[in-house]
Amino acid sequence: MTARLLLNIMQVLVVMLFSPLLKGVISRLKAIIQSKRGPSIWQPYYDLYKLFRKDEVISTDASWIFRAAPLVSFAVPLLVTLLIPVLTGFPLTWAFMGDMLGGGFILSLGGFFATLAAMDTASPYGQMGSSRTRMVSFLAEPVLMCVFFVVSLVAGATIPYIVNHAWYMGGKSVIYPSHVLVVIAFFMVILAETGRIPVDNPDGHFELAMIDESKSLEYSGKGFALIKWGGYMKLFVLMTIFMNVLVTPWGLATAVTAPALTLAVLSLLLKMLAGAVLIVIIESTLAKLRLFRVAEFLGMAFVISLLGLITYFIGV
Amino acid sequence: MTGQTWLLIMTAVSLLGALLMAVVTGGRAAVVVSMGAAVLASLFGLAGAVTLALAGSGVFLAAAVLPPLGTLLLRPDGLSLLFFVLTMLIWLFISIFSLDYLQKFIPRYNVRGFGALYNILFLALAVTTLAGDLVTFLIAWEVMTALSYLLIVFEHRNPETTKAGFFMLVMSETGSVLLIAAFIMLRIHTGHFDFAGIAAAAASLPAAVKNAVFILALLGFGVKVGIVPLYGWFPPAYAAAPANVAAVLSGVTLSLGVYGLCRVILDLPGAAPLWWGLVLLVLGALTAILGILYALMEQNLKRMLSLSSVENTGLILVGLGAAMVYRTGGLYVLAALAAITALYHTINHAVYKTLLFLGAGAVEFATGRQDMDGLGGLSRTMPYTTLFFLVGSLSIAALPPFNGFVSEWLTLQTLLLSFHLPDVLPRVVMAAAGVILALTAALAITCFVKACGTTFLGRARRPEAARAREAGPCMKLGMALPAVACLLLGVLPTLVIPRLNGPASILAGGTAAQQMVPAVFSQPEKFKDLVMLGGGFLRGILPAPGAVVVPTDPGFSSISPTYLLVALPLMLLLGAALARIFGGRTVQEKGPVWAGGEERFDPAQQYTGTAYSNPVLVLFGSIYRPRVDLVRHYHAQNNFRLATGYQRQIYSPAERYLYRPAVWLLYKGAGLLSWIQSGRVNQYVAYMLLLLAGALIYAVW
Amino acid sequence: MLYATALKLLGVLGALLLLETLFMLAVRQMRGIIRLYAIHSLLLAISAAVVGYVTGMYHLYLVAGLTLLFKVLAIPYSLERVIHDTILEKREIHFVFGVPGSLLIGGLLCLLAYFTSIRLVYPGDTLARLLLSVGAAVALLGLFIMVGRQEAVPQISGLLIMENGVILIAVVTAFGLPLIAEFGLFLDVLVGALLLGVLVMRLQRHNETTAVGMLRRLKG
Amino acid sequence: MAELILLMPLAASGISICTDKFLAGLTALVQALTLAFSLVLAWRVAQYGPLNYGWFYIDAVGALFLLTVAVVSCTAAIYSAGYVRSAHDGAPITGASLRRYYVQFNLFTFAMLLIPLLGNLGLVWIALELTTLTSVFLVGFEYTGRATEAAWKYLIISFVGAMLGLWGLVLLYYCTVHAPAAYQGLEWAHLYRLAGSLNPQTMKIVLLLCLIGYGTRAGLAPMHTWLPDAHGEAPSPVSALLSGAKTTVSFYVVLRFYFIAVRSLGATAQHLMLFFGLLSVLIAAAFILQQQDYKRMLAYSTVEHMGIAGLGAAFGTPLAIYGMLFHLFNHAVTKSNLFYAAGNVLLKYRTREILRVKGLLKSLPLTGVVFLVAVLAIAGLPPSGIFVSELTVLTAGFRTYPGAAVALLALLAVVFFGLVRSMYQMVFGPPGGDVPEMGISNWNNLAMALSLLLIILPGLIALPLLHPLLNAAAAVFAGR
Repeated sequence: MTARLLLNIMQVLVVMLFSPLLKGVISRLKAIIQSKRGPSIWQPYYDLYKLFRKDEVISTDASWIFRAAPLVSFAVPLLVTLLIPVLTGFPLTWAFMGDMLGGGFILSLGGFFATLAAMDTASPYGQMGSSRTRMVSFLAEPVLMCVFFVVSLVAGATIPYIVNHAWYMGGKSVIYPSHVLVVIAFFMVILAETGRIPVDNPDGHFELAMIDESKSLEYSGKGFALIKWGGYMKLFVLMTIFMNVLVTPWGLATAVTAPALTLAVLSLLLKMLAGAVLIVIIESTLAKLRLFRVAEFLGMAFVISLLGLITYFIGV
Repeated sequence: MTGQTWLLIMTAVSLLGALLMAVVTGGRAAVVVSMGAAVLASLFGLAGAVTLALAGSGVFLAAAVLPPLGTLLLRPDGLSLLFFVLTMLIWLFISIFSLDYLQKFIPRYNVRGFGALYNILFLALAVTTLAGDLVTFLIAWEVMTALSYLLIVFEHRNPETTKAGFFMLVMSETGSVLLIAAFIMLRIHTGHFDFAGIAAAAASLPAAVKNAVFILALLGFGVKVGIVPLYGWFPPAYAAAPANVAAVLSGVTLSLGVYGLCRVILDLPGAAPLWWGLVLLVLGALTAILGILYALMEQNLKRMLSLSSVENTGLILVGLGAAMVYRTGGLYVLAALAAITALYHTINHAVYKTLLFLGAGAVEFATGRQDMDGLGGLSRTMPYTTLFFLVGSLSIAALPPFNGFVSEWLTLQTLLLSFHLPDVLPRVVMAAAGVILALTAALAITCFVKACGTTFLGRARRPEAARAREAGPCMKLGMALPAVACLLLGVLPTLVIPRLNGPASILAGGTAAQQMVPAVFSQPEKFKDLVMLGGGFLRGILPAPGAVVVPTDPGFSSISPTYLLVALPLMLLLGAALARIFGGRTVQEKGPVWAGGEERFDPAQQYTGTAYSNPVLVLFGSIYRPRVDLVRHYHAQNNFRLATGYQRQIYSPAERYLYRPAVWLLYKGAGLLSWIQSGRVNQYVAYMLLLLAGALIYAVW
Repeated sequence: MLYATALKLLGVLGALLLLETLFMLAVRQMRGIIRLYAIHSLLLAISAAVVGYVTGMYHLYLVAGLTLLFKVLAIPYSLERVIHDTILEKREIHFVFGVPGSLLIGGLLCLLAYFTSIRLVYPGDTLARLLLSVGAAVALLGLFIMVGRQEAVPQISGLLIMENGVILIAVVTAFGLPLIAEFGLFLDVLVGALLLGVLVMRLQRHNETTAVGMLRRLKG
Repeated sequence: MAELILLMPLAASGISICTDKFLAGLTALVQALTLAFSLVLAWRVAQYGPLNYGWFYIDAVGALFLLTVAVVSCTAAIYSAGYVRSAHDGAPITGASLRRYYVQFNLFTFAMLLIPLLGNLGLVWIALELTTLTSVFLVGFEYTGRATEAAWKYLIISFVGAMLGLWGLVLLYYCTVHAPAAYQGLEWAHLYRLAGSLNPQTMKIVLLLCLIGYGTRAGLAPMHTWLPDAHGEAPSPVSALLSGAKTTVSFYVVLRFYFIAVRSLGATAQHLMLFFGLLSVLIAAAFILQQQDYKRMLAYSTVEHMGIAGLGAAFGTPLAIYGMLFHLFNHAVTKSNLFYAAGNVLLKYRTREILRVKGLLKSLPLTGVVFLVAVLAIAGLPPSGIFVSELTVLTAGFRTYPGAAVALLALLAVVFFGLVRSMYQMVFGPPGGDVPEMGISNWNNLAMALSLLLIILPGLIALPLLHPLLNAAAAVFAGR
């Protein structure tokens, strides 16, 4: 039991530590593809450190919600980390606290506070960003539900560990047509939820065109650092679920031994690298969509996931 | 003391509270006496319910003879008592709140009348839940409708209010007419009005009668709970009613509508054909999505909240529909799971919607406004109200660790478990319902972010909002209690679900609490899957069988809000600690927000609620189909055009395609007959001649 | 012999009654209508007396006497007294159906009365066979007068004619009502006619017209 | 006892000719005593069975209707005491007018009390005529063109009805003459006993004539045409009497004939009644919906309730008959109360237009509350006797004639819509500045309060005398 508890903590630490790295790698890769040199892959760590040491300026209109939101944004991905297989193929202590559906609700909690806090400063840009973020979120939700349906049908569970286990052991279902479709849809949702191109440009700095970033426009110092870190972790966690649960359920530790765990960390990093490459390719080849075209993008995702569901029902 | 005694005292206190209104002078005294009586009565009622529940279900309370309809019975079973307790609880919250809230009416309206009606309404509600036969239920139901009508139109000097009340009354009565038809059909074909007799004879009901009863009862109760084409009275009536009455409507009478549905279409007729459940599922999903979509378009707090009640009705209906489908399929455990889910959600909705309406009432009390676009910035002047409203919003948005999360998660799990069903059709329907509910949940978050954000955050848009003062102590207490209840219901589902097991078994024909709340702590070997997941963690510290909720199969899914409540603060602390460790001590400064280059930030620069929900309008425009009118303003004297503008109006499809044509048809039809009374005496005599001639011919034919 | 003659007489009286009723459909003068009613009642009284003679029901003589007293004398007299001369001098110009139309409909009503009444007659009931349909026809025609006439006085007379028809039915089928009922009936008609007369005066005073068919303030 | 009940209003009427002092109080007292005696009589009937002596024949049905009439007469007399004090735009009625009012008032109640006491249908016919003759100038009491027009229509149409009723009566007698049974006469109890042996073809026409003829007085459509006019134009206490008592006793007479016919004709009779009942409710619903005048609206509601009673009679089961009789009682009490409230409104606002009356709750609090409660009650909301009796009738109807019962239910919803729509516009809102200052006499309020009790109580508890009587009466008509 103690070992598992420690492993759980270790998973949390892995997510905390490596999530800025994922962001750094993506930025660097993107720069390379665009024939630039780009910042160091450690740049996000420097940013965070710098921000943590800065003083904060807060809008006179802001209330405690504004100050609480960064903490929530930071805590929520970590909470989800407790539920998913990051390193181990066997369940860890806190895994019973929520399944994928519950995890979805928990992530929503972060979104709720982030969007609410954006309205707290009275700045219209924050409020605008909040409204747009909500739009992306509610469009993504039915897709997620479809995904959960297919996963629960194919794997017979919605608990990430058990899903992972089912596919790892069975091996068969990864190549189910419905599964493939659902994987694509889920990936599109990840892009939308984490504010990547083609839904949103994470590197853009034009207020009127921003969706996700404009929520945190009014933040500075520690709060901003926590929000940024939370954002990195959210991407990392979602990618972990994507990789470890849905696409590549292999390479996780099956025993509590140091080599197995090291191997698991390495394989995770490898998977993340693959994910980063995928994201970078998409971000470099596609353009950002107009705001209301996002609905079409997510609509496409929905149709794909629905197709997955239908293919399952008709038994292909 | 026995339960009967407690309930007698409750009745006496409540009646006294009503009767004293005839004697007391002065508004303040009237408020204190009547609401004090209501508080006491609900406490006595709670005591009575607890005593009765401990004594076991099927208690006989009282009977009266009302010829020729037969005996009127008060004989609650587990389901009745559950709703009785819920009523008492909500009543307690609202009455405490009203002690302060009603003060606002004192100089202008007759609060003594309010006090009297309020206390009698309480009795009607109590009798509705405790009734043991259809006539008692119907009488109490109708009295409840009439009294809630009178309370809705309490501010009767406003024509809008009385019009809204009329709308409500007519729709409710139309529903009651359908109910009467359903009840009479049950009576005729079973020979009984009492629940026990009907349930016993239900097996012999012809299928056609059962179907008719189902449809009639669904539509009849549908008016009260607001299923999709019948919710039309919700927005105007809730907006017109005083906030505490709106809370009663949403927290209590809507719940009693759910009770009626449970009773008449799940309990009494027994086995149901598959399509009943499917109808409920489809209707529920539609109700949920349309309800929240229309809620998003509202800028008036109370109208928005009422439409969000429609959404929640949809969720409850989906739960009930799932229970029905599972029951028909013989999956009694799953049916019980679905029934527990629906009941749980009913309770949750009652609690958080009460909280939200009371919050809206506090805002109205402080600012006199209900429109979000005129409010803002209340978080600084009304911090407690803001906190409570936020709790309510988190609950209704189904976010952990509050109560909405548990029941909504359970609802979706119930739908996910549809793979146990052998048929494809119900599985497809349930999957579709699940997808729609997911969208609904996300839209609900949007809706309440908007409501909280525009009302309480940012900067005050109108002077009234800037001048607001925090609510009084009773109002605060009245909101704090349901807020605490939201949290408790959210983090201790393992204590709630076993209580719902009995009532749910009445609806589902099976039980599920055993599976849903496994006793991991006491029998870990029996729940290996769960223990493998870590379910036995922190054994013995938490006061629950296992503090884990499992929709029947621990290998499929589980949640534990109780543990989440432990883990969430840990993570928050972790974040705070990291910030402190890495950053050391830093300073927080206050600064004005950037005004876009202007010298001073004008509150009108902020986003309004309308703007906030505009993406929804754009995306779902084909559903809203807003009508855009060109409005030209002219100078009164010389026809000089002052301004041209666009006015966008959204009519609900129910209003456009159902109510208006219905009323038009009614008047058209009546107009067609108006020649009958033309005023000509010759014509009148001619009727008699023609009738006579006809009679003669008919008689000798 | 005498019985057969009496029956023949009754047949003639019935025919006369019908004829006069039809005639009243076309009369325009108010005073003329009232006088025609008196004659109508006289014929009824004679019929009642003859029926009394034929059947040996002697209280029908009383009916005849009461008819004579009330309907031939009292009602026409008091109506003429109660209703002002200005009203009685009037002529009714506009009928609802016009004279030919009224007569046509009247004829149809007579046919209807005949075909329906004849089925009600018990076999062997010669009297009823002879006069039941006449009574019904008179009642129907009386009602039709009320439908077709817009002035107050013709409407009253239509009502009274109708009542005569019903009395005739009573006489031939039931040989009159119990005495007390009979008495009450006659008083009722008398008082009713008087009240109607008073109302006509009031109509003239408050509404400046006695064309009751045109009064249309109360509708809907 | 029966003589005493009849003598007192007659005597009061006689006194009214001579003096105009204390008339209001005297009449109220006399009517209260009449009510008391009626209660005693009804109790005796309920206890020991029908009374039969002289011209009187009082069974449970008669006692029930006697009680109904006496109750309404009593409250109307109390209300009149207030009404005559401020009838004409605040000025009291005095002198000859007052005498005339009370002479007719007492005579009218006498005639109505007479009907349920008599056993001979011929005499009943005369008594029914008497009610019309004594009330016609009460209808035209206001001395206006409209009132006279209403009185004219009332009298003419009632007379036509009376003639048709007489025709039916005569043919009924003709029937008995030729029936095998050795009875000739119009005693109801005998006729009812031997109804089975009467010639069905003749009985069919008798029934139709009686339905049309007596139905005219009872306000069944399409012979109801006089009713809105008379109820609308009469002084309010008289409207209450007309609507609460006169239509009720007239319906009682219809019932006497109808149940003879049912024994002879069976389902045919029920179908005919069904036709008139449903037509009444339908037409009333249509006119209630588009009514501009609140007194006329109440009058149409009377037509509707007579239709409901007709449907109850048509449904024909013992339960339906019970419900129908109960409904007639409830309707009488409720409708008379509504006319009292409407009378107060008329006294205060001096208009009968619904749209010009606003804010009753503010300007006349008690009247406003009573009007609100009574309209909701008459529209069928509990706790009220109307609710119970309507539910009873419907329950019976769903068994025997489901189609008609469903139609009735739908029309009830329409009526509810119409009534409440007018009610809320009158009761709520700001009263407006031009309402004259005008107090309402305590007599008026007393009458309203008394009958309000009778509206609500039967919906909550089983009333002691009423329900045994209803049971016995239903047993009489159900033929057991």
